Amino acid sequence: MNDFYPLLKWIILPPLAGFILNGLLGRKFLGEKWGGWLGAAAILAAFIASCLCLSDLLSLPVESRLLRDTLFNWISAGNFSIDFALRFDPLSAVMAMVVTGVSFLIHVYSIGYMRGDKGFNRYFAYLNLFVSFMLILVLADNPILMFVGWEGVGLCSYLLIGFWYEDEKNAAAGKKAFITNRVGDAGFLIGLMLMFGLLASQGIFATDFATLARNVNLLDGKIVLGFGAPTIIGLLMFFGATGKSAQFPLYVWLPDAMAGPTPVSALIHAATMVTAGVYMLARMSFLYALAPRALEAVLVVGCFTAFLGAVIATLQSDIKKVLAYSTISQIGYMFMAVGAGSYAAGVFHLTTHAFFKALLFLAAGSVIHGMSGEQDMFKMGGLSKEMRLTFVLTAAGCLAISGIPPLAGFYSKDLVLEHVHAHGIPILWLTGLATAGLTAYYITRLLILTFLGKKNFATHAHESPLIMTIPMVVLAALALTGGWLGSKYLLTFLDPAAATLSGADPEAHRLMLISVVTALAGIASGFFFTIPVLSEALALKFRFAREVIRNKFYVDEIYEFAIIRPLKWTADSVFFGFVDSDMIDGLMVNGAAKLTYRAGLIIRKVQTGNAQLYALAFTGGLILLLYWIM
Amino acid sequence: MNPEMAIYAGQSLAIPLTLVLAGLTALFIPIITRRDDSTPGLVILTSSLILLTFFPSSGTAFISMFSGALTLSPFTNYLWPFFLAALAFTALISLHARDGKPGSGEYYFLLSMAALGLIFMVSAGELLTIFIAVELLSVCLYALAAINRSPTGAEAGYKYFLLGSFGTGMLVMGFALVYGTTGTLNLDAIKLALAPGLPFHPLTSAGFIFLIAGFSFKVALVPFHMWVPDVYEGSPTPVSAFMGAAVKAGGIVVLYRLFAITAGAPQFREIFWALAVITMVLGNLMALPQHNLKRLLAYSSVSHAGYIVTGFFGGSEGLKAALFYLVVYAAATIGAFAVVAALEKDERGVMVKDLAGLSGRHPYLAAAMTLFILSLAGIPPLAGFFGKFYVFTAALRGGCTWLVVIALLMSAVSAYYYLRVLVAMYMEHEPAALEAAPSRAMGLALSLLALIVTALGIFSGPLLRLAQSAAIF
Amino acid sequence: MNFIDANLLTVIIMLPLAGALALLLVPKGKTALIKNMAFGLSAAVFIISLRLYFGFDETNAAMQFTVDKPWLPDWGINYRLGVDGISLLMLMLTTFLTPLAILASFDYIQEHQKAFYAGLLALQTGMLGVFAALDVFLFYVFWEAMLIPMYFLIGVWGGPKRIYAALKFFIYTMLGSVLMLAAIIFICLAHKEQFGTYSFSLFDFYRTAFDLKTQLWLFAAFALAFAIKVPLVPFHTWLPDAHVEAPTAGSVLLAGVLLKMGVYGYLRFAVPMFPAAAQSFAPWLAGLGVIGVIYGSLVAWSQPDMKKMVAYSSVAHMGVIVLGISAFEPAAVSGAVLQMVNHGLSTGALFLLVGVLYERRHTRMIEDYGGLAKAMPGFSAIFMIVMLSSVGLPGLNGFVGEFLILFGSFRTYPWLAAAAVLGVILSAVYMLGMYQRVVFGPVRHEENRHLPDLSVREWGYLLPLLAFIIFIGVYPAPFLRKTDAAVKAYVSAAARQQDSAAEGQGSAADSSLTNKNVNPPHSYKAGRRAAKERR
Amino acid sequence: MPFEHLLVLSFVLFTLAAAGFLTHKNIIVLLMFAELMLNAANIALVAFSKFSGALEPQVFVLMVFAVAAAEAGVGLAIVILLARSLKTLNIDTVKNLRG
Repeated sequence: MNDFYPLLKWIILPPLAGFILNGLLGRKFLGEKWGGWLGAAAILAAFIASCLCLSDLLSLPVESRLLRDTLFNWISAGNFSIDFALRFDPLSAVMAMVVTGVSFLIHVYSIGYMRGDKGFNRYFAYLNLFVSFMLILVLADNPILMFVGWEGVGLCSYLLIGFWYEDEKNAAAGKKAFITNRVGDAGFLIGLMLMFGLLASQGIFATDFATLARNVNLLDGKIVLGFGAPTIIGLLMFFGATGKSAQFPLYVWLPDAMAGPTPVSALIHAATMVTAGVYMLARMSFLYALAPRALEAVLVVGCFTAFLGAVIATLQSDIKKVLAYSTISQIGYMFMAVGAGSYAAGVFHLTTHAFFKALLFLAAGSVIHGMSGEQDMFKMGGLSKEMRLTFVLTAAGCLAISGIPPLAGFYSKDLVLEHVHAHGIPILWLTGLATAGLTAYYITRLLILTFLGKKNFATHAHESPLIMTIPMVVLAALALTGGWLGSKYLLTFLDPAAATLSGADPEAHRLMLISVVTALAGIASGFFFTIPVLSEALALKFRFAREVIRNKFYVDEIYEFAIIRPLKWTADSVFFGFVDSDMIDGLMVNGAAKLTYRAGLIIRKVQTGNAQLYALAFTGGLILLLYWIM
Repeated sequence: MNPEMAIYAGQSLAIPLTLVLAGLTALFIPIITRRDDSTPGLVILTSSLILLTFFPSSGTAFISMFSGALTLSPFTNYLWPFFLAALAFTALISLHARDGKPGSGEYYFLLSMAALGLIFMVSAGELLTIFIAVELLSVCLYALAAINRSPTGAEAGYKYFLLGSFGTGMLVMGFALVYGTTGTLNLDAIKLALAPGLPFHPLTSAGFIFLIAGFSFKVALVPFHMWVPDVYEGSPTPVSAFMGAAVKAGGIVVLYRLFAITAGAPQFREIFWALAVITMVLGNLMALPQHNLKRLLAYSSVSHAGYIVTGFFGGSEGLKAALFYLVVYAAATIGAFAVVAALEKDERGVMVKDLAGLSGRHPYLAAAMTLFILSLAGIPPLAGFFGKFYVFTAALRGGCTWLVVIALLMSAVSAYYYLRVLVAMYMEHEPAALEAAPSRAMGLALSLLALIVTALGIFSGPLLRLAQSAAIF
Repeated sequence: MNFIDANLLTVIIMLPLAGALALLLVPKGKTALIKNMAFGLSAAVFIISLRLYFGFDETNAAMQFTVDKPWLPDWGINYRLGVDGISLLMLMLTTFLTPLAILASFDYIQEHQKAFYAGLLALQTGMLGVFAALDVFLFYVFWEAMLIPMYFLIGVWGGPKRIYAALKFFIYTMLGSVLMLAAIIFICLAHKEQFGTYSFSLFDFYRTAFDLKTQLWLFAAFALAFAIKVPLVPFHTWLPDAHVEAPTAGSVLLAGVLLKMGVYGYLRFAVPMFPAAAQSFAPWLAGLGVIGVIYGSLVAWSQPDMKKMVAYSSVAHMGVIVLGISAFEPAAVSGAVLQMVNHGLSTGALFLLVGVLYERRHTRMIEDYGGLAKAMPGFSAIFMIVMLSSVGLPGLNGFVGEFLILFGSFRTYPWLAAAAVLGVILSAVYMLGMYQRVVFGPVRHEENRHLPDLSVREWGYLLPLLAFIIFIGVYPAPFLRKTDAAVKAYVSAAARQQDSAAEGQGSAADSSLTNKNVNPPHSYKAGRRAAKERR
Repeated sequence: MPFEHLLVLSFVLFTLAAAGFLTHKNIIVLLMFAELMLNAANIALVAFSKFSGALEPQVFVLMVFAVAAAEAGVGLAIVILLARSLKTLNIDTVKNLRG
């Protein structure tokens, strides 16, 4: 353990500097030539810094692997004292490595992908900013600082989704992402408030994770709204995670988020940001240990989302949308792992997923780049000849995600399913398995529609330049080997105690076999159902189901009509139209004013100008006074 | 009587006599010189200014003269200069205004006689003196209201006269009843005669009611106020200013003495309470929809009478506050009427909307009017606010919480009609309907009044101390 | 310098007024001189006020830089001035915003320039006076007097409905404050009864004891005046009208400073004077605040006019702040004070930005814009940051305040704080929606295609705001430290509970605000205990 | 005649005069009713004088006479002015100033 480890901040600072340089000076001084490389170099520096930190961390004994650094006291008022403090333990080390590593590759890729874009420097500024926020999220030593990163990555996601802001749709997608995330954040914040409030009532005011973990059992036995306090806090924070990690019911923003540049989708909406929810749950595992019912909910929601995402992915025609729903589904797996109690498995899958999904997205980007912006798979086909390298890399990614051994996806997914099975609810395990099959199916479908079969377009597609393909190759290598490496080193590093669990299940091998078979079946059906005649016949036969799935079960529409429209209507007609304009302003404020004025108008009528009447009033007043006095 | 006192008494008596002389001079100069110029006005102005220098800085003596008919006291030492100043300002405005008809000696004569009436009224020790003073004042004002011989002036004059004589009848009846049941005309003796704690004789009560009604008429408390808007509107504007500022003050003083005499009886307190409330409420409400500026100011003066009566409930603090209030209120009222006089084309005065764009054409006139209006509205740091503050503080001390709350609420309501004047001057840009060429006299009067209204706000201490020394009975 | 240091507060407060009078002497035609003079003066005031800021001893809870000179000695009315941490920040906010507002008016105001700048400076005196007055009467005088320049600013230089808005603003505020005047007088008289002397000193007011019923009435009178100023729903309808009609500088100062006076009133007057009543009213205040958050946000969402939207967003933000101050929890109150500054900065900046657009296109309708990012990238970037600050994004100033308020008040009012979180989320809905429609998307109106980006002058008044928006977000500690002692004093004053009412004059005299020894912070438990006792 | 009777006479006369003032329409007549009110009050004064034997009320009465005369003089002048400019003495028609 090291509480004063100054190197830590050098993980965050380079990307931040990159952001400032690119943001302020970019257009005028750096231009395209330097801006991209500067951005990439910043991330590389961060990556190197995290490697150095990691090596220092590894040199520590297993029980006390923790590096901390407090930069300054951030907020201090009353009982609150929140430090800008960083923490580097195995969990954040893994995350930092993944984030900086994958980010670096994607930055390099972006130099090629974004070439010639008017907002080139802005793009890299945003991307650097994103990485620094992501690193703050990952390295934060207290939930509040984590929240800074949490919201910050949301902001960058908003900015990058709406990067091509001239299209209203892109800007709208960015807004949707931000607001949906904010809904989740409300849960996160309330959860934190509840936790801090309850702890403060026990005299615990510090907010760092270590203190929280040490004192979390003080919450045990506290009842809030009929639930145990840890359970309800856990649920609230998980609600926050569903927003950031695109889980049911807040997943709706992610498909729309594909409006951003494809490398952004790869980095933010596949590899890093969306997995923040998983990371957060892992970080708060000490809390969830006290809240089995909350974990149950995590498991169920993850399982449901995984299945739902996979089902919707099967019928999407936009190549990025398929990957988006696939991401939703895969993150569902991670939550299943977490829900089953194995944070290590969740983070393991997070890691492998980062590799292969980033690879798939970059490959998709390569295709889109090669097709000059086309995203509809039905307008592709036969690309394998023209984009050979991309095809090979995509195929590797597809196999990895399908769970074919010995690729990365196989190891992690299988571990997840194993834990779910061990958790003991068969239906969940079966759903997970079915999802695996579906995954293999839709990814094969993607591969076939894009690269194999008939060429459905007139123009010529071209292979991407080296600067784009090299990162993909690196990622592919990771996707191929990451699983094996991970299962060998990562799991023990993350969770030394639970390392033995893997393979302990006597049924492990059987389960493994089942899932491999399922994956193969999925791939086979992918080939089978993409035969044009067959797919058309099926489409006719299950028209209704097909429509429902194609339209994503109308969830967006349901939200629109059940929540947004009524809320807007309430705001427009009830609150503003009626309450504000008519009741408060019209009736109460101006009404009172008008009433007073009217009263004046009426009373002045008494003043008729007839002096005799005045005398009468005089007499009347006199008589009244006399009557009063007598 | 020691020599010092004698000198003091002599000096004091010289004041009314000089005023009479000045009035007569003003009356006769045009007849003698047969010239139609501003000499009479200047005579009144200079003589009142000279008289203003007569007053010792602290007149603490109580001198009863003519077997109690007149009383000199710190009280009169405060109010006499006040009336003289009001007279001076009115004369100054009249010098400008076409109503003043520079040559009309009788106008200035009547004005100075009205002031004389006021001077006697506040120093009266007896009911009889009060009666004579009131009549001197009233008869002069009847004539002043109609002095332009215009139809509106005639209507205003006849209304004032008719209702005034109706009120006089009431007053005399009141005097008769009070005298008959207490056996004396001397105010102090009357107070002594009314044994504290014992209920009044019904006829005594009735007599006081008649008196209260009669002086409420002069002060314009609702429902005895109804002549006020018509008369203020129809009279020559400087006369309206004088009525609003000085005449009201005289009435208030007498009303306060009645209040002080009857204070032993709770019903009388209730009566004053009720009069104050309905005056404030109705006066302000009726002012809201007014379009004629003079009429608006008339209603405003009605409501201000209500505020001052509120101060009665504060004992000697209240009197002090009321005395302070009278001065700041008078300054603002004369000022506001002076602006009307500077702008008006006929004696019906100026419509509020005619002021549109005044700030552009006559920024100083508009600025002065702003100060007067804001002072009347009681916005700090102008004097009007401090007047209200002292009065309401005194009333609260007297335990009249609700009265003060109502008064404060109504003064917030009054902001509406006062602000409308500012709206017209500064925020509406209709083409000019009124062109004014304020004379030097008017300019002087306005700047002095504006200075008073501002200075008495921030530095209200000295005048307040004067009022304090005066508020002894 | 010696003179300035010796009379620092007086100089700061009165210099603008003197400047306003001096401006009136400048010949009408010399507009450049008038502008420069006004800006120079207000900048000088800001620079002088820095001496205040840096000379302030933050470890000391007592009033500093105090002035106490008799004014109307008969009534115990003195010219008493002084600052503690809370008023220090408010004063700095005022002196900081005024030069920016003046700078923003250089092109906007074309008519009666002399009067305009004189009015702004006079307004500044009023605002500064309100924050520095330690004599309740003096406070009231400033409080009301400030209405006059603001009334003219709205009424003369405002939009089409300016007269209605100005009248409404004036009369609404005055209606609220006259009752406060009644209460002030009442307290002074009670003080005389208890101690034998007239005094309008704030500390003497603290000392004056009342039974609970009287306290409730008096508190209500104060609370109404401040609630109108804040404004709390349902007393808020003057605000949108005033904001929409006011010229940019007027809106900036109205939102930036005037609204704070309401909250400041609670902090300085209503609550410490009547702690027991405040304790029983607090849940209602907090409730109204939270209603304001949600209601204001929803109504803001349906506004087609940018200024009106920002006005309603102010209702929402001020609601959060009121929740903070009525929680009587140090963190929440600190957050509220900081949030007052934040709101002044971010909403001030928003109004300035709307003004930038208005000067170019003479419309404030969201519909009339769109796709501005292309033509005005600098504007869009600043707008983005300001908007995010208003939304409460971590890393920017808005978050720190909101966070402290929400987390702090959660200990006292869990449900209300949770509900306020929802309101905070709604702020993203309307702000982002507005931003998207104005800045993003295709250029919908041809005339917007070639709008010029920010000029040097516009950068000049936006960048300082931006700098503080970011600085406070990243490192709020210096500001929080300034307020710490004052906030603790406030919380312990509020915690005096019925002691003062029950024990009478003697013990109440050791009001912590007058003493340097501050009681230990009001803890969560104590709040709970108090709540229980109330039941 | 006992003192009370005089007083009652005074009150009755006063009331009648006031009633007349309030009901008649001609301004001259109103003026006369106003004078009648004064005289009714005078009777009361005289009655009290008789009751107490003091002379002050009688002085008062004399003063009232004088004042009434002055008042009537000014009043009639105004009424003549009114009659000249408005050509009417009906009180119901003279109401240009109102509201």
